[in-house]
Amino acid sequence: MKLLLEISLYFSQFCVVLAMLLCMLRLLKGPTAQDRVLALDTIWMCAMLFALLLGISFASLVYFEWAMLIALTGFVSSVALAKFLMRGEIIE
Amino acid sequence: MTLLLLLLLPFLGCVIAACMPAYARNREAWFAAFIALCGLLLTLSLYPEVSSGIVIKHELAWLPMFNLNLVLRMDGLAWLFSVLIQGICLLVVLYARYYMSPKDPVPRFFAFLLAFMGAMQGVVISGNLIQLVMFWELTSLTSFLLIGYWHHRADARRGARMAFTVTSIGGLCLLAGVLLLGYIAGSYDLDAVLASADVIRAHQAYAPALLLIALGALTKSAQFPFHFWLPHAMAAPTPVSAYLHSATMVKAGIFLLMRLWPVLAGTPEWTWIIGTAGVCTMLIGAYLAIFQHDLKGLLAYSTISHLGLITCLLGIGTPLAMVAAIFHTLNHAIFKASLFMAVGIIDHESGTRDMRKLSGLSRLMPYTATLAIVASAAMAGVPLLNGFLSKEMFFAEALLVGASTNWWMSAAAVLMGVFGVAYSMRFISVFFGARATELPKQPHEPPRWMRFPVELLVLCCLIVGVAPQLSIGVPLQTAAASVLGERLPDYNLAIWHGINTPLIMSVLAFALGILLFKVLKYRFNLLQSIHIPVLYRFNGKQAYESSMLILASSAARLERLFSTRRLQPQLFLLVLAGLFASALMLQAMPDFKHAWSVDNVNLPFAMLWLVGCTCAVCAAWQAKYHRLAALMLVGGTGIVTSLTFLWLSAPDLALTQLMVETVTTVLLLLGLRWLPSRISARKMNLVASNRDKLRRSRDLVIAIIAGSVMFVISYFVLLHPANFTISNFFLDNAVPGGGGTNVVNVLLVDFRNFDTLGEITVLSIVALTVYALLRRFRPAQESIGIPAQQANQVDPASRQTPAEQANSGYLLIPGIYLRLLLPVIGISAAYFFMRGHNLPGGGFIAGLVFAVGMIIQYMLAGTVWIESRLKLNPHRWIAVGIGLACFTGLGSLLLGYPFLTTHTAHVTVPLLGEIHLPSAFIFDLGVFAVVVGTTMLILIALAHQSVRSHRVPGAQQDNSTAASREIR
Amino acid sequence: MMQIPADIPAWLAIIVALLLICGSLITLVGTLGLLRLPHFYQRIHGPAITITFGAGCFLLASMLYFTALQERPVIHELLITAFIMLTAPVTAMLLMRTAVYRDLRNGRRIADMATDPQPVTGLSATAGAKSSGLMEEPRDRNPE
Amino acid sequence: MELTIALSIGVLFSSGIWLILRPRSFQVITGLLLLSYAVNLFIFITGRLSVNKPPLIIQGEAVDPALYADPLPQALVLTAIVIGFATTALYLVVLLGSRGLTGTDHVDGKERDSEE
Amino acid sequence: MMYLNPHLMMLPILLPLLAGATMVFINERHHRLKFLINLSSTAVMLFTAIQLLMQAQSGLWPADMAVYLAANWSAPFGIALVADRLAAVMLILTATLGAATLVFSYSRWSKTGVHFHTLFQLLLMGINGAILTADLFNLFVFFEVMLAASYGLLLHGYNISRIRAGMQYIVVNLVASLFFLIGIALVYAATGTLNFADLALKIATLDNTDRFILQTGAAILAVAFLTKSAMWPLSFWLPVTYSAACAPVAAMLVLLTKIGVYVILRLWWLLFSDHSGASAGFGGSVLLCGGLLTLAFGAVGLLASQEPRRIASFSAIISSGTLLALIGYGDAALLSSALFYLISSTLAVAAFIMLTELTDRIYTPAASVLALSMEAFAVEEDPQETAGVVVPAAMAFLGLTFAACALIMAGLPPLSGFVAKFSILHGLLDSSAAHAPLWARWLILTLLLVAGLSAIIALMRFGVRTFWTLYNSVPLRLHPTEALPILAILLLGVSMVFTAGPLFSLLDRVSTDLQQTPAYIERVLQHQVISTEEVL
Amino acid sequence: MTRWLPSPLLSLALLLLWLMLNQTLEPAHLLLGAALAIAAPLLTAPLRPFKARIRRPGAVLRLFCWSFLEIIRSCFNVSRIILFSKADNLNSQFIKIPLSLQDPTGLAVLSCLINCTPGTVWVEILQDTHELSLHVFDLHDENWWIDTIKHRYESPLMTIFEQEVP
Ligand code: NA
Ligand code: NA
Repeated sequence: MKLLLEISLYFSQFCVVLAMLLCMLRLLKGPTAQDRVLALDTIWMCAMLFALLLGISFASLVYFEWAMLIALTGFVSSVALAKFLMRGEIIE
Repeated sequence: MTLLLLLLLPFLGCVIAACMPAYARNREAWFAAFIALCGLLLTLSLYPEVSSGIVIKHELAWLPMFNLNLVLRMDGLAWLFSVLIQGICLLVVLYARYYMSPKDPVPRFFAFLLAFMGAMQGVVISGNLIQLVMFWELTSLTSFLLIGYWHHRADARRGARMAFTVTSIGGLCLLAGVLLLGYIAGSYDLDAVLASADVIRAHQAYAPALLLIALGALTKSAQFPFHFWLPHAMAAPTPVSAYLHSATMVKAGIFLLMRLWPVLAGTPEWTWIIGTAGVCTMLIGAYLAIFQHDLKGLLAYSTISHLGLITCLLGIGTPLAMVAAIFHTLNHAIFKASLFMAVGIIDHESGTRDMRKLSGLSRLMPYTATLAIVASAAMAGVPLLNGFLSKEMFFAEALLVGASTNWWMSAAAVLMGVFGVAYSMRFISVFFGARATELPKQPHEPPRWMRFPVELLVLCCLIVGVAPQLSIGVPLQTAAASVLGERLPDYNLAIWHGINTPLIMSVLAFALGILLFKVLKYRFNLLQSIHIPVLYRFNGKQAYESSMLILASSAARLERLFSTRRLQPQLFLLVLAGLFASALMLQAMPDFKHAWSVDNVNLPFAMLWLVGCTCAVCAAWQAKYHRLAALMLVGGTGIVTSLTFLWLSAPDLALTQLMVETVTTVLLLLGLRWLPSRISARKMNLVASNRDKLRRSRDLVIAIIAGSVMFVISYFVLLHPANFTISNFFLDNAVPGGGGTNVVNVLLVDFRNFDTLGEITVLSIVALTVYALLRRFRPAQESIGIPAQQANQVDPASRQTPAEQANSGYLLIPGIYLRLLLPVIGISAAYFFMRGHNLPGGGFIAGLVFAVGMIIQYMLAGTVWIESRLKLNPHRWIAVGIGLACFTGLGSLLLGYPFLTTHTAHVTVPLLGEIHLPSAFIFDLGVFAVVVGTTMLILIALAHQSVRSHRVPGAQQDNSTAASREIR
Repeated sequence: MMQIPADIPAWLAIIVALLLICGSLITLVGTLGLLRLPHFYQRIHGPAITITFGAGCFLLASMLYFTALQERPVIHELLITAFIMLTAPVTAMLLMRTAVYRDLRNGRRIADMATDPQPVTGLSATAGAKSSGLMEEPRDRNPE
Repeated sequence: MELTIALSIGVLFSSGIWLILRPRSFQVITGLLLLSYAVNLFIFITGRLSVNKPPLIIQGEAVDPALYADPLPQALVLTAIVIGFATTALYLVVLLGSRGLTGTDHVDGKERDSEE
Repeated sequence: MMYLNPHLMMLPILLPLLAGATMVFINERHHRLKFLINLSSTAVMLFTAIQLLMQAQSGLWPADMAVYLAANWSAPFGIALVADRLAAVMLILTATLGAATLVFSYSRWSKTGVHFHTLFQLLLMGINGAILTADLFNLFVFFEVMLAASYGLLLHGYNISRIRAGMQYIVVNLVASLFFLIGIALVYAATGTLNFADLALKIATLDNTDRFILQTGAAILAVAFLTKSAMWPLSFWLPVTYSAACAPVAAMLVLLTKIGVYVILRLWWLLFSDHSGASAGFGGSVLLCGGLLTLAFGAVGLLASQEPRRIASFSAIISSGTLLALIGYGDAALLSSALFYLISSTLAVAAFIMLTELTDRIYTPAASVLALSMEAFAVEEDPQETAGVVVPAAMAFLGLTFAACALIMAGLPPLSGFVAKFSILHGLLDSSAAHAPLWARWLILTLLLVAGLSAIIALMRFGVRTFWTLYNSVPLRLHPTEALPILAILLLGVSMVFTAGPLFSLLDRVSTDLQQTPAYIERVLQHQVISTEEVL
Repeated sequence: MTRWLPSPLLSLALLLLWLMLNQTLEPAHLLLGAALAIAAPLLTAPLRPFKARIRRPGAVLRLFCWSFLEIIRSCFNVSRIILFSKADNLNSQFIKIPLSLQDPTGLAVLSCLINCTPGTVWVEILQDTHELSLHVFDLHDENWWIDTIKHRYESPLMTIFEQEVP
């Protein structure tokens, strides 16, 4: 059973990192700036998921806060980027 | 003691003189004369001792570790020079009283003159070679000031600069030479050096030392080829010339050669260097003197010539030549001083020194004319005058050297005599002939006391010329004895030695000299000719300026070649230096064979870094034209880095990096608003030049090498197992000593809290600097207007204020979330703060989280609305934070512990149980406050620029253009 | 590399494994959508499943796993859910609006709006008038 | 992991060095950001790599250093991150000021004749 | 002598920090109050530094040095600070120069922007910390404090040239700081410690691999320090920066360069002394050659300099080069001379920079061009005017102080510059046991003399053009607070001549201290923390 | 009461947040959490101009349950489309839905639900007409969407956040 969980964790890690890789490709390709913002935002989300996976892998709660902090403040840079694109400045 | 007084008196006088009122000509003069007189009397008072052969010494401890004490030492030679220095100074001061215009601000003049006298005095009574060099340089400096006294005149400035440049180069050489001499002799003390004469001459460093000292002496004494500065020094007021070029400045070099004569002379090197320089100088000087039109110029070249003569005598190296040299030094001082003063009188009274204009002056100023003629006769070496005697001695010595093979020495001596007679004739010719009519002033006799010094000096010429033994015999002998010691030869200072070869040479010189003058005058129109035959090409003035200019410009070229004012090459060099430093690592390459195995690779981790690295590389590629894309790509690398920290057991780092990522993104976006867009080279149809391509490929190569080096070092370090580190201590003591289980946090707030204190200081400094800078920020012209996005009417928000957008516009709905988020983030910040000591978190992270929460509010509703409702005052946060951290640290002082020692208070509260309150907690609170304060201050200060620039009246007009620049 | 307790109950392992595999596959699909879909307006829907379903699966897995492991209710993962619910909509909303107005400002016709005679926003009439032809992917070369 | 992280540090360093040698101030600031990542990671790895060994002491047990990652480099990196952030902010503002006053975003504050 | 409070050592770091923080609260309107706080803090700093020196001299301290364990953790675990004679001398120099530049800034610069006083105090804090600390990473932190404050101060009085210079200065220093960090990391990787004494102890026993890692780290650290101390070819930021900064700040920047030299001096003598086994003398030849190249570069640059600030810059480069060459030369007997030179040249260049601010008021670019061309073509003016020109007192003062600065900078007698140069030359000739080759001795000697010559030429050219050629029609205004600090510094330069004897014996002790590596190690590592029993 | 506890619901949520963060029910944390939960809304009140009133907790629960199912369903729909549909067959559309809900908080919850449902993204509310502009990933029937939004989401929200149901 341990093995099953390990394999599934490894598979999940692989998938999530692969997802990040795909996002990165979108980040590179663009073509519009909003695409890039979206891609970056998704990379952050994937990173959050990855932290959760790490937590399960190591059976440790230490990784949780990091994921939580992304959930709480990860959107700030995306919103800032979006606002910059929309309004030309982020704090008016 | 007398010696010290003798030395200090002039400097004291200098200070007092400088403080006198600007036009107190009389008071100044009398005061300076008083000082000089005191000096003279002091010197004379030492005569009994000195004449009995005693060397008076006075020693003051200064730098015993370098064998360097101040030694004042008066012997016969020094005494003779002292008398000259003080005596002629007295006369010059007297003369200057009349010479200087009432409009001249004389305090400066007399102060400099006295200082110069002091320096000169210092040179002659120095009993230590280093000390001698010090005074030597001081004479250069003070003479520079004296020559440049009329500094509003270009020629005075140039003369001063030339003199100073040449003599200070010589001074540096002298310093080097003296150091060598001291090195050989083991002491700089003059007596010690003189005592080890044989050792010195035998030493291998003798030749360089001699050369260096000779350079010093020859430059100072204006010897060929360094003679060119002296004529230009004539731009000084005449009293200065009279003083500097008769008895003092130029004689310093002579003095030095005499002083070191026992040590350095007597070798072929000495004869060659000194003798050759002397011969050349005396001939060239005398030759050039003939063709001068300026009276002072003539005297200047004649001075050069006579100095050459003395140098030549010293170069000959026989004891008798030494006596002759001393004697001629004295004689030259006397007649040359009087001649300069006479010329000064002529200049002063007639308004010109140009011999082409002056003639027949003897009828207008007969008395002065007589004096001048007598003095110039002394200069020419007419019998019964002092010049004759020393010249005869010179001829005799020249014969001695040139007796058998080196006949050229005798020939040179005669030739010099010929020229000397010729220029003396030329000099006195101004007194004869028709009365000049077109003079600036009508010449007449000068005031009685202005003439007095000349009279006195001419009288001396006569007395010495007529009764040499009686008048000067003993002092001369004392002086010579102090140099020569036991080698003092027998000599006879008689006027008449019978008809011998020197006399014949003299007669020959006279005859030929007069002939030469006549020929030149009547055949070659000497009196009006502009060009100097043969040597006319050499223009010292232009040569000096040109060489200075070439020196400066070639230095500038060199400097440009070996430096840069641009940043990129500097960074390139810096990286290169780093690479060179890292190259050391290559000596210790471990074998990487086992290291390349694949089981070392964790696939998700590798893929993660594939993302991170690709983002980094693409950011590097995009940063020029696609700043926003680059910024986002860097963000990709950042999140990967943060995740790596998390993965590799550094949760605190991961959290901090994460928050810093967010804040940095916001920061850069705030900045990007003020960076106008770049139009790519392709769009502008620009093609990169080959040079650019070359540079890019060079940079690329360097970057790749640097990266590879970094890779190798990193891998090396990783494969090399760590030995014992101090970290085990931290792990062991974190709980018992630091009271926290999060060792990283305990390190930050306890073990190494001093670092943290410095770190928050850096943060504060940066924030304050940013604030200060942004107060005076002027944005780029293109970005002053409101952004194109806001100017475009398509968006209904363009007609709303930020507050309207947030409270009723498109941000209304997001705003509901974002506003709800503020207390949530606040609670989270508190959470991260509270747990920091035991679990990942702490003041830094909490501060950043809180700041991000605030930033969201600013982004939502704009600065104006937020600040109308909440005054955050980040300055206070910063100051309070630093204060908290400091006072926590100071608290431990009260308990007797070192600064920043942490303590834990254990409080038992009824309901809650035992609560641990470590003082590190308050310290961390300070950190929190500083982080919040700095982050907010930086971001808000940047954000405020938008508000400020919108107030700019011209901004609205710019809308049309702004709209046309709308982004694609 | 991993530190799973050896005595982990089978039911837990199976449920957690299933949730993880499901979540990670959904995550992958979401990002695949982000990469593959042709237009921004479609691409924005891809990550949505990652954020909602992918994250949901992972969080549930985590909750179950730790609750079982620590033998106490571990539910703080709910916080992440709450925060995501609070923040993800903001990102989506603002990004969408950004995209729409950037396209409108650039006079670009939005293909999806073509069937709709009314412009999306009240003020986009000008944009609609200008619009003609097919929507093309703008080359976003110079976004700042 | 060692190989990966070492390679990554190399790549980040390369990118950063390339960027700081560029003439545009924004390129330089990007380069500085990348360089800080590289350097922070480098400091971090001097404590060598360890997975799931965060330096959080488990109380009540004897401290076995082998169970914990080296905390000192972590503390150093934390300081370095914060200082790096501060200096980035400062440089950004100077960059903006330079762009405003000199009218160019060239790092020298003036365009060169043949420039990229 | 009274027993001194052991916490006195913290005062030079804490006091400026607190003063700086306090002044953040005070509005810029109360400029005079801020100035007073700043000045009193600096004065107390000076007093403390003197006290520290007297303590070190008194023999009350074991091994004549005081060790302070911040946060009460013993070395090498906590951060140790060490005050010995060298540190005390540097602290005195810092406080003196700080006080002088502060007073100088009173009439103009401290009022022009915001937070000048805070940044100034924090700059002093950074310098003092860098001087006192005995921990490598703490040194980095204090360097950053110092540099961050210097960035702020350099940009004080925001104008185009300052911002250009700031770009250069900041980027170069940021990159150098990154090298600093890499170096620290490597040193830690090799030795597992950061404390100077512990490093010196471990270095002798390192195995070969660790030794190479350590030496690489040290070399990379050296790149950072040498950038800060302006060794050629890492020194090009210096003229640009010195030319742009406002005078009081530029004067402090001169000191900053010397802090780089100080760190090299201390670390090099500690880590690579004869006690460090196979690493002994590591990198000495690089320092020597670099120093010589710097010296030559400085001399050339000085000859090429027309503007006063560039003259000051290249003088500073020359003095850095001299010091680096002397450190690399490796003769301990020369250290006292080097330190004397350091003090003398720092003071003189700083005074000269302040002076340039005043001469700028009489020195107009147009007039200087005219003077230049007149010189170049040896134009003959009609020299009929034979009366002198009255020099106003202010001008006379400037001329006099300029002359004094020039004498010290060029190493001409009778001021301290000559004593310094003489002692170096003497030491070079005298040095017998030096590791360095013979050519180095003669090359340093020659280059020193050549550098002196180029200083003479450049300074004379500048002086003549400034004081003898041009007059402003408006009378020159000279604020007493501008004149006094310059005068005070120069009087120090004068008094250094008279007190050269005692000063050299002090500096000899300093150089002896530097060679006592085992004593240093023992003193630092054996220093006990304060235990609870002791306090109770 | 209102002075010290202006928004009790928020305070309660914050207390809950605190306890969940710390994963504890210790009295010390309860006390500290309560203090923070009271302080935070007070301190941030100036920046939160809108106050929400929730009237029908039962309706809230129902709404969320329904949305949850809708989210799951949409999730699989979107996945299926991404994986198996050709992009050309997609009918991505902007649609407009007239809204009667006025309360900002209600609208916010609506936007949350819509955005959390894969396949739909909220664009904005057109101010002139108070219409919701919505982007649908794969539109089959516009009216179905209008109907669903109006009835399934809007009306429960109006009962929760607004006084009278139209
Ligand atoms: Na922490
Ligand atoms: Na959605």
